[in-house]
Amino acid sequence: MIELTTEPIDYNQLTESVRDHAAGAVTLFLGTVREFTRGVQTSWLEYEAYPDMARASMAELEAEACQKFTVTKIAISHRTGMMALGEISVAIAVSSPHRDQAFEAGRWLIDTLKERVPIWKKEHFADGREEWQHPGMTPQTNTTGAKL
Amino acid sequence: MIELTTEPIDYNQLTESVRDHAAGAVTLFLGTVREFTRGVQTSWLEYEAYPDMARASMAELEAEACQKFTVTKIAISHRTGMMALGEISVAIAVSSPHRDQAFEAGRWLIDTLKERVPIWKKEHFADGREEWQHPGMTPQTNTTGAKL
Amino acid sequence: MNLNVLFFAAARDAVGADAVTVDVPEGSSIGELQQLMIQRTPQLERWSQALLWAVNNRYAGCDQVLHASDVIACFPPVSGG
Amino acid sequence: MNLNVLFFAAARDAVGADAVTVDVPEGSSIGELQQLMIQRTPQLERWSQALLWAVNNRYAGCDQVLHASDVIACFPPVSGG
Repeated sequence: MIELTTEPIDYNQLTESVRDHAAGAVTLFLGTVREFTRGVQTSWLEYEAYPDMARASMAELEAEACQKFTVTKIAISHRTGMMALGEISVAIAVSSPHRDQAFEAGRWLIDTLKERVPIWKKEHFADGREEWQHPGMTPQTNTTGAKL
Repeated sequence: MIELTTEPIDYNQLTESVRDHAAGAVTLFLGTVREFTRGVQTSWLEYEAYPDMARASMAELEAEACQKFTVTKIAISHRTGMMALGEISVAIAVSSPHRDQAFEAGRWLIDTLKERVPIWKKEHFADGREEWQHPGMTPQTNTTGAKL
Repeated sequence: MNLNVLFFAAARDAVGADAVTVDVPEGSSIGELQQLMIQRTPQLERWSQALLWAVNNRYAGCDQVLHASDVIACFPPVSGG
Repeated sequence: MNLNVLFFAAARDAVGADAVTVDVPEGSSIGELQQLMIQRTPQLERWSQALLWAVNNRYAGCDQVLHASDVIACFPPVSGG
């Protein structure tokens, strides 16, 4: 199950959707809005997606994980829009006959989602600054590119 | 939070109990009753605990995980009694600033719980047999010890 | 041929539009389109090493040849999750 | 001294009781208690290599010396989770 939504993520429903008599293990991962990153205080986050490609890309991740790992069911939901501290931006549920594969697949899915799925996070800091997050581009670079 | 219960586990409440503004990641692990193990069909499971020691032992795991890993909050619930296929026998929720530690701590907690916490599982098979599960003692040994 | 190019996140902010239409010669590649876009929008220069391109919802390399019907998107490194 | 010993899971099935009281000399160890229990309940012999012991809610080794007030438990390898 793949979902891209502007509503709060119902991780309970997501988890229920992967439960299965064939599975002895379920893992759920939640990404939540953290208040402090390297000592800098965040007020809220904004996530933007390229919706069509994000959905296609998440569906590819699901298919690829089913090839790489022994999993029973997978469900992925990513939220976009503004999120307050503590809110859930992403949820990934995996069921598997055995726990090793449920953990490995869950870990691989969130790692690979963060590398591939076209979604971007903008930090709104407590000091009023706002900044798109772009892995591999240092905050230094981000700041000097102020015309952006 | 440590819980040993005969009631169905409310993993939603468990997960909510570890959510925190300091955390960017939450992992939840559920152990569920699987229908087939090495081709043998299970009808239902029975879990028995040594309750006082099981609670003390789970509290020790929680404390030890807080030393070994960078975690924000931990919650562990284990159910005892009879469980039908698909039901949840154990749930472990961990929050952490970063996902790496949330996954590592969750994995360590379930692995170590299975090694240390005095709880035993009895399989009730579809063919009518029943059998205590004891890691390290082969099913062969279990079966020949029929006077037990 | 006319191509419609979608922009996201900081790349959209740089271009100042969600999408632009550009006229490129038949048989142009992503690499050539990127050069053209940077000429038109010098603020994109800063992203030149990092800009990602997608064609029809899949990542595309510099030498992918474009067609008029392609859905093309341009964006900075992703940071979802 | 009299010790009360709790049994769980297959060990309880072997002994046929949740708990038994045994009379052991002062200063007896877990190892000595186990020998005595196996004499009384030969079905426990089968578990002799695998039996686990706990004293006051913590795992105890063979040479741990016992006191009359100790809460003692005996059980097979655990299989929760």
